[in-house]
Amino acid sequence: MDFLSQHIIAPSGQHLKLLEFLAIVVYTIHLPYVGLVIGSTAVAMWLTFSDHEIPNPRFARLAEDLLRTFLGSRFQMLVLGVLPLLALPFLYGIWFDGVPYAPITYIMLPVPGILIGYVLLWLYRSSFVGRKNSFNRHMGLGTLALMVMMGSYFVLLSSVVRLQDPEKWYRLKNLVILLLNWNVIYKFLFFVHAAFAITGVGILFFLFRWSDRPTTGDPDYAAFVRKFGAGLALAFTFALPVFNLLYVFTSPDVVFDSTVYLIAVANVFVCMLVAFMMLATLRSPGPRFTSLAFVSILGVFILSSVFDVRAMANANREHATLLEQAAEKERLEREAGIDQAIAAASGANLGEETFNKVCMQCHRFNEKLVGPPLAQRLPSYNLESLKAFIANPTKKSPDYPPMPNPGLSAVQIDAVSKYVLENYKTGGAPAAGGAATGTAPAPGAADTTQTQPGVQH
Amino acid sequence: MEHKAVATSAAAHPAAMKRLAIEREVISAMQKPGLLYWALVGLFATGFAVFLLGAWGIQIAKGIGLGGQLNPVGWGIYIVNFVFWVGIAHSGTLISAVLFLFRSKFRASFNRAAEAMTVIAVMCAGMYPLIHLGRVWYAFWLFPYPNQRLLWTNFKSPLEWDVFAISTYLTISVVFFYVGLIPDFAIVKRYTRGVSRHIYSVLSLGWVGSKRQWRNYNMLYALLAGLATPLVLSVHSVVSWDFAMGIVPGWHTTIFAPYFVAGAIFSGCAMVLTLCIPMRKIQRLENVMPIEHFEKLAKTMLFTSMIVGYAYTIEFLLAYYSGNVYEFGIFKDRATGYYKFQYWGMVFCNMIVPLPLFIKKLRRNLKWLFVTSIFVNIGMWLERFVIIITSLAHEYVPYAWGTYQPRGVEISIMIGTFCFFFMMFLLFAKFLPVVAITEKKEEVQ
Amino acid sequence: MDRREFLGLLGLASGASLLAGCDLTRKTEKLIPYLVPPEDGVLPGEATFVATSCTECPAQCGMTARIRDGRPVKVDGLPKHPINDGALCVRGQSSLSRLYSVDRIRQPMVKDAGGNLVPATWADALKRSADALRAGRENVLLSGRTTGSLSALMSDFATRTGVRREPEFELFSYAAVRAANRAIFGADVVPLLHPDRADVVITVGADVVETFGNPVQFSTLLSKRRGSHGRNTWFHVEPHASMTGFQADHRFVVRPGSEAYLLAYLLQGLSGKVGLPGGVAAQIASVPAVSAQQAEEKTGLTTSQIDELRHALLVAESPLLVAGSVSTAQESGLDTARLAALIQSACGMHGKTLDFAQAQDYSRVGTMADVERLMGQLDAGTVGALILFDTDPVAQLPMGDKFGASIDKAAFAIGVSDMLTPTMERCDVVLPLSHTLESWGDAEPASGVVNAIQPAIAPLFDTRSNGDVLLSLMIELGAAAAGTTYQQYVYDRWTRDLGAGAGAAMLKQGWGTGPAKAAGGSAGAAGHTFTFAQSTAPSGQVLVIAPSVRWYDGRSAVLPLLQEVPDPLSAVTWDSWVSVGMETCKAMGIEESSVVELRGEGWSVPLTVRPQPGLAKDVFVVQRGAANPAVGWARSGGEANAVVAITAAATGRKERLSEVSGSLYQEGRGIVPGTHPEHFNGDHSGHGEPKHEEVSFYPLPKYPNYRWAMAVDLDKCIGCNACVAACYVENNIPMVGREQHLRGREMAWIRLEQYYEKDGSAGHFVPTMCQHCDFAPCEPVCPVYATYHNDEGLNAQVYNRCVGTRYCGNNCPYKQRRFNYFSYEHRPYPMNLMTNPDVSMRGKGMMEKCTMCVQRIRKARDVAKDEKRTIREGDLTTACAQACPGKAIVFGNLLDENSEVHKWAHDSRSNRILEELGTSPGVYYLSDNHVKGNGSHGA
Amino acid sequence: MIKRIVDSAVFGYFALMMVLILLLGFRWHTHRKAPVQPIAFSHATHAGKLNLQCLFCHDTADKSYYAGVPSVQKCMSCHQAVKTEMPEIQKLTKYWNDKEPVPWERVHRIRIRNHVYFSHKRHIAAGADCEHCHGALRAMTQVRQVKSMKMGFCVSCHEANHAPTDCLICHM
Repeated sequence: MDFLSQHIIAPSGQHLKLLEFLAIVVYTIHLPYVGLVIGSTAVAMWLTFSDHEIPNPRFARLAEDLLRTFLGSRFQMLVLGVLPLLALPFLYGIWFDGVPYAPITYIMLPVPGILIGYVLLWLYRSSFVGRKNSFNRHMGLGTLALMVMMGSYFVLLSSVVRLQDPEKWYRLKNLVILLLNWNVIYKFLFFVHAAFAITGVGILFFLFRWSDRPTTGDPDYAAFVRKFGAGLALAFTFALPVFNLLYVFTSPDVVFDSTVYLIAVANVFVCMLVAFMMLATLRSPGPRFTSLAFVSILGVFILSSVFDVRAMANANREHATLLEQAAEKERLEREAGIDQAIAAASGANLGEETFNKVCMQCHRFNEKLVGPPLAQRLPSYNLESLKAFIANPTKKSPDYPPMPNPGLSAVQIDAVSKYVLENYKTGGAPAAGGAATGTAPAPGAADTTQTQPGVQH
Repeated sequence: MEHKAVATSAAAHPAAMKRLAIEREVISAMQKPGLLYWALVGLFATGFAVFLLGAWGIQIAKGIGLGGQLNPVGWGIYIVNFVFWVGIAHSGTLISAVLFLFRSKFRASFNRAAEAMTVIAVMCAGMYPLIHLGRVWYAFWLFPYPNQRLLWTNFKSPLEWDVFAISTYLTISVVFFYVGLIPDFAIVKRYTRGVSRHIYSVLSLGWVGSKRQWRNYNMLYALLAGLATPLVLSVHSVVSWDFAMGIVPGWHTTIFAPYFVAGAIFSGCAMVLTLCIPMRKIQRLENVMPIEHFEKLAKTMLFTSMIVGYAYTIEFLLAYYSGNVYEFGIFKDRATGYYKFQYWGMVFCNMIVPLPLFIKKLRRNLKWLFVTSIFVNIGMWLERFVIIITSLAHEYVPYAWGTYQPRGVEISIMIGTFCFFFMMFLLFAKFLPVVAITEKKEEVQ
Repeated sequence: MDRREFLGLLGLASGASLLAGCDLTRKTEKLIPYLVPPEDGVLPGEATFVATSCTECPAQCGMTARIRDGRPVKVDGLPKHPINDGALCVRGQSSLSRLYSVDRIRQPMVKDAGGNLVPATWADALKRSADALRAGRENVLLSGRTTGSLSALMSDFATRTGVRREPEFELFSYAAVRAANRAIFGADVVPLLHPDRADVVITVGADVVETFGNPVQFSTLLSKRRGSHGRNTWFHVEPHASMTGFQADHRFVVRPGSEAYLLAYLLQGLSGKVGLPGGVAAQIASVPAVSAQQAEEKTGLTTSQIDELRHALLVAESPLLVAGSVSTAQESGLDTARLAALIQSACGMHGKTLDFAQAQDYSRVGTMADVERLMGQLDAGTVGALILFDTDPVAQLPMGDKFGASIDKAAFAIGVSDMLTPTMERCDVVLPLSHTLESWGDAEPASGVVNAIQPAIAPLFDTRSNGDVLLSLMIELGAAAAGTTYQQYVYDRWTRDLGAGAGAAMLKQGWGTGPAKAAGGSAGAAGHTFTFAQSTAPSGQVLVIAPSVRWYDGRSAVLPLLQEVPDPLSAVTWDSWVSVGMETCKAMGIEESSVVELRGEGWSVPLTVRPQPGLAKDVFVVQRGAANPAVGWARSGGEANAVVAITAAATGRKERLSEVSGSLYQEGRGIVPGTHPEHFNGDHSGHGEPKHEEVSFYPLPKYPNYRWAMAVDLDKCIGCNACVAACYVENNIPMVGREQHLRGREMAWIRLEQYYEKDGSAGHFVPTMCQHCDFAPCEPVCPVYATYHNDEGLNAQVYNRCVGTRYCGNNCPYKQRRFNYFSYEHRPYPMNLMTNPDVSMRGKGMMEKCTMCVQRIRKARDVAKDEKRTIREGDLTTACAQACPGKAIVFGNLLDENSEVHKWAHDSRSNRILEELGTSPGVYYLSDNHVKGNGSHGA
Repeated sequence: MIKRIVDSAVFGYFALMMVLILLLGFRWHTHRKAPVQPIAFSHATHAGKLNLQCLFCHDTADKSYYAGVPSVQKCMSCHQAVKTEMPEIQKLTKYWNDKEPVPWERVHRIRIRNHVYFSHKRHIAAGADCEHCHGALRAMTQVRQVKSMKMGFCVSCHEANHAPTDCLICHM
């Protein structure tokens, strides 16, 4: 990922917020879809298998509907399944500029796997029709596809989850260490169960509410689908909170603040809503709040992704601040650069500004503040020694605290040293002016510009 | 309905008739438990809760110092009981597994009871290493698991071997016990109604007794028996190494492994007798537990008793012969020192008391057998006490000698385990077929 | 900033640095910074040292206190100090627990109407005392022995306030010895003994390594003539069995009260000597003649023994003979002392092996006669206010209760003390004393040497230093200007006596050389009629009240640490007992822990029996502080009577003694190095090189840089238990108390195993601690690696990894591992301040043991790393080695060829305990020179 | 009837889960949240913006095992003149005038029972970076414990830097 960091300028605070938001959006688009795909494939395979054992037209039909509805078109796969993935590395690449890249490297890893997975899925889907004569190939494809997908997402999710534990990054020497972690495992299990839950709800939503309803005009098939979907959803919605809890339990302490765990609670709450809706659906003769249920189950995904992103941000709070400071610094340096250009051109007063901004906190020319009055000290300095001192201050006299390192850039040090050396004799008249009216062009400025070449040659 | 079916089929053949009789007898032993039974179970249950759990709780809160352990004697009767129970556990596996492989008939009368005893005894034994820990809340450190501390356990330590030996033993004996029960569950199911019927049917794992099932079943059972047999030797050898590996005079000897195994079988047989003789009487199993089988058990006991006796004498000889002042010092102290009563008590119970069993009349006299078995149980407990405590009390440095007496909390916990043991065994006797019905049936020609 | 204030700040900051590193003793949430950082050189978390003086007993050795976080956590001998040269005895080591004792008086107390002491303010207490002192009748001041400025101040007090200063009260007043010295040498002092200069040492009763004179000094000097330096011959003559006796080469047990005969007989042998001072010759002539067989039957010694002694004395180049303690504290005591003095003078020991120039000044100390006189006055009711200044006659005097009654007769009694002793309980006002470590002052251990006393911590309670108490009384009485402090007083005195600017030097060095007293010349004063021939020595059953190495005259028995540390002879810890010889036990049909009733005229005391090998028949020994029978005092010498006739009767009751020894004998095991059967090949020399390693199947341990090891020279070890006490303090070892001792759960990391020969002919004292074996049996059996061997040869114990299986403890052949059966972490205030922050407090259910002071190794490594080098010889030593008065323990890196421990380990006498087990221990023992191979392995 | 039972069961189950998570979250929230200090001292300002070196205030970190909390005097040496108008600084001045030390709340506490010895001096001498263990203090307005400071944390760093991993190095 290093090639990224060359093209990255440190992001500012708002920029980071934006990145977090983008991440959430990506997950919100991507994960539910993947969930549906994986879940439906698995269910379809089970149905097909049972149908193969003891022929059962309903099963076959449902399986077909599932494949048709959920695996959707190549376009869907591309837009919902692949593109968001490619966004991730960029998001995190910027976010984690200048840190050990272990987790982010792993984020890139599964992408090819996932692509292969989609291809396999596509093959699986297209081989559905001819499954009667090539059953094993059909199932084999499905199994392979599922395994590849699951594996890839295990890696992806774990690397994303591991972003929340910066303490361990330098220990992530290989995949095994990455994956052998309770936090990661629970996250993945949570995801899988969520996938089946959304498949369950999805069955209701897409086969009853969505555009072409395959269930219309066949009441007992409809009843079967309703029961099946609701049952599936109910079962897995029940499992969700458990893994949620375990996930929260195993997360590193640094990720927590009030919002994060409230999100986790909200997540459970939404699960509860879904569960009750499914119960209602099971009891009532016809399908009920299918769309509402689907929206809520989406909510589960959204909430969990918000949880992860918040957690990641919490864990790396200081890193973010550092980035902001870096951005700030870059800005300053750019400005400093400009100042210097100006200074070089028209001999403006970088030195004076720096003095007013930094040194005046402790120093005046001829009054005692925290530091000694400059007029009394400076005679013992020449330009070089002063620059050296400012660059690396040491304790000079017992009556004053040691001077902290002001952390100025070389240019600033040079300028400010020249400035004070030239002005302290004149009782700091310009300094007083500077102190009063920041960047008012001081009368002495002209002279300094003339003397400057003199100093150089 | 099944009843009738069985009955009619039985009417056809006399052999089937016999089988049915056996079946009925065992099942009838399981009929609705009376008030007395529940009273007993309740009694033992409370005993377990109060004496074991209560006392242990206090000990954890206050510190292990409530016991009598002191500087030279770090291990009190907790470890004594541990070894004692592991010993008890052994005969279970011996009778069920080894005798099964030897195709010896008489096992069928006892194996169920013995296996149950094994499982329960191992549970009791397993508690003690935890109870005796100074910081039991860190007991999980004894298991090798990957942890953030990047630490591992010390596989050189005999105690670590113990952890594995005991857990393996528990697993195997539980599985063996359960597999043996499957066909019987299927039978019991037929005689029960309502919820319990459901439970039994679930437990029987859909056993229908088809040829295929029987074939697989026998294969599995033989395999398990094969697996369990080496454990009879290995587990107690490992337990004995807890001591033999130490350099404590009185512990550090090579004869410990066989000596302990023999002792284990000895005590195990005794405990089987202690349990089965009353059971036979109370549950009227005279036909399924014929006297001959008890006699055979008695013979085993006699034999092992003599092995143990040999070990006692040879130990002294070795110590004397070695000319090692520490080694002989400890044995002199056992016979004449502070713990001489325990020592001679042990000798009496384990060497003298079983001798009359040479007489056939006594072997066949259940009362006599019962009394003998009780003595042997006590004797074997004393043996462990003598081995562990006296050796530690008189080690190399005379300045550091000390004397140990068990104190309240230890006694109480010991009583607690016995309560637990009897509670579990009572439950077993009522809710599971106490004799392997199917095997009994097989005996019928 | 004034020092007191600075210490205050340190105290305040102590919180800070305690929490800072890793506070293992207290959970806390706050992080308290300094208000003002302390002066340079004081880093939080780094130790500082304050040189001061020990005042636990009158010997007053130089002492240095290690200060961590503003509180002294360890005291040790002041290095290079002319008296004790860096060593400190068991009492000195324990004196820290007096500072932190929970029993200290925390504020002034006054008697209320009901006659019980209740807390009061200083103002109130002082006012009451002042009123009482003004009351008009004659006021009396009775104090313990004082030296230096305090003594001077006390005289000022007496003169300015008109209080009569009684002769000071010490139970061990050396009255007889001093009287003899006054008569023969014209010096009322206890001279410094020089065993290092003597080739023959004869001690008659004087327990020179326990309490007599300055035991630490004696041991230190003695060690110069022990070990590899060759060895002088030491005869010890005593009626009972003392630790000192077992240290001597020849221990002659005489009938009680018969020492005078022996000495007289010896003296006659000397009469032929030429060039005796005239007076002495005359005196010798006046000694009643004692024939050889008279001496024998009186003393009960054999001819050979007496001749051996006599011959040794005759041929000796420079002998040292001294009589004292129990031998002079009896009716014939004065004679004994005088005879001893005569022999000393006759052999010309004065100035050679007896140094009168550097002697302990006891001139102000009175005799028992003075005490009785005072009691008379008190009873007569002539005394107004009685000031009892830091002394405890009621508890110590044989007739204590009578004295107590007399105290009540005084119009008003003012007590000054640090603890509520029986004496204090009878006072009307009790003024609390600060501990020495909280006070300014000085002490004069011997004439010519002055120890500085300076505070190491701000007073824990509302107490004042002894000088300040006197001054505040004077101020209250208007006898001194308000605001005068003892600190100033001491400073001025130093400047006056030791010259200007001496103060600073004193505080830095800890001691200064004052004006030496003139060495008393040989006076050969007027004759003295020896009465020992007439005086009736007690016959039949005899009680000997011996000084205690732990409790001195009983004053230190209040310190829990000195109860926890066992008595070297009997291994008894928390109980009072009477030692009885084996024969006596058989004769009376009593045994260990049976109770006997001791009866004298007018008193009787029941005590539990502890069999003591080597004790003569019908002799019963009680230690001062263990029991205090009303035995009166010896008229002739004026010392509290130590040898009295009694009748002992078995009561048939039994009471278990809390003692930590499993057996008094080796039971044929040859634990004591040099007595092992393997070593009985003619010479009892050991073998420097470890034997088993060549034939070991196991890979030998690899030590890249260090192999920390220890070597103990049993020839130098005097069995005083100082190491044990030092270890307790250094390593925060819990004091578990009597109950746990009875259950055999003492926690000491180092212990002094004592083994006697079955016939009591000899006693061996072996300090043993974890042996840090190369092949430690405890290591492989721990299931969780809580104990393991690190690559510096240390047998490490990781406390918080320990799950408490106790297998390591079982498998340790030396039985050196200690288990925390209960939680001992939390100590009551102020005891918790004594915990050494460098060492963590072990929790419930953990195994612990000697770490060879790993915290000191860590510190040394820290320093070494700063200087980019490895740890050198002399960078560190363990607490036990540092404390040892006999310099018998060395610690260091075995791999370093020129380290002391390497030399000792390869000495010809070097052995290792139970080496035949193949443990290859890291602690080497140099066998005792006078252990003869033959049969000394008991059984 | 059955219906109601089932419903309440379902609700109970989910409610329980929510409560559990709340408790967990709450526990951690209190466990690791940055404590409220008596004076809102900002490391971001001093170490970050002003770029003061750590050792400038924690001056014993390279001399003693104890990093050292700056004395109130040290704070005052600058703040007698700087930013005196700020209320927080006035708090500080008050402490100084009352001659009271500032009762800072501990952030990094090594737990009582773990018997470890940690020397700041040695780690700084070995060139360890303060922020590796204490988190990016330059960015913290309110200090909180970022690293777990568990044994694994120590050991893996020791291994990475070939520092000794003998137990006795830290444990005692």
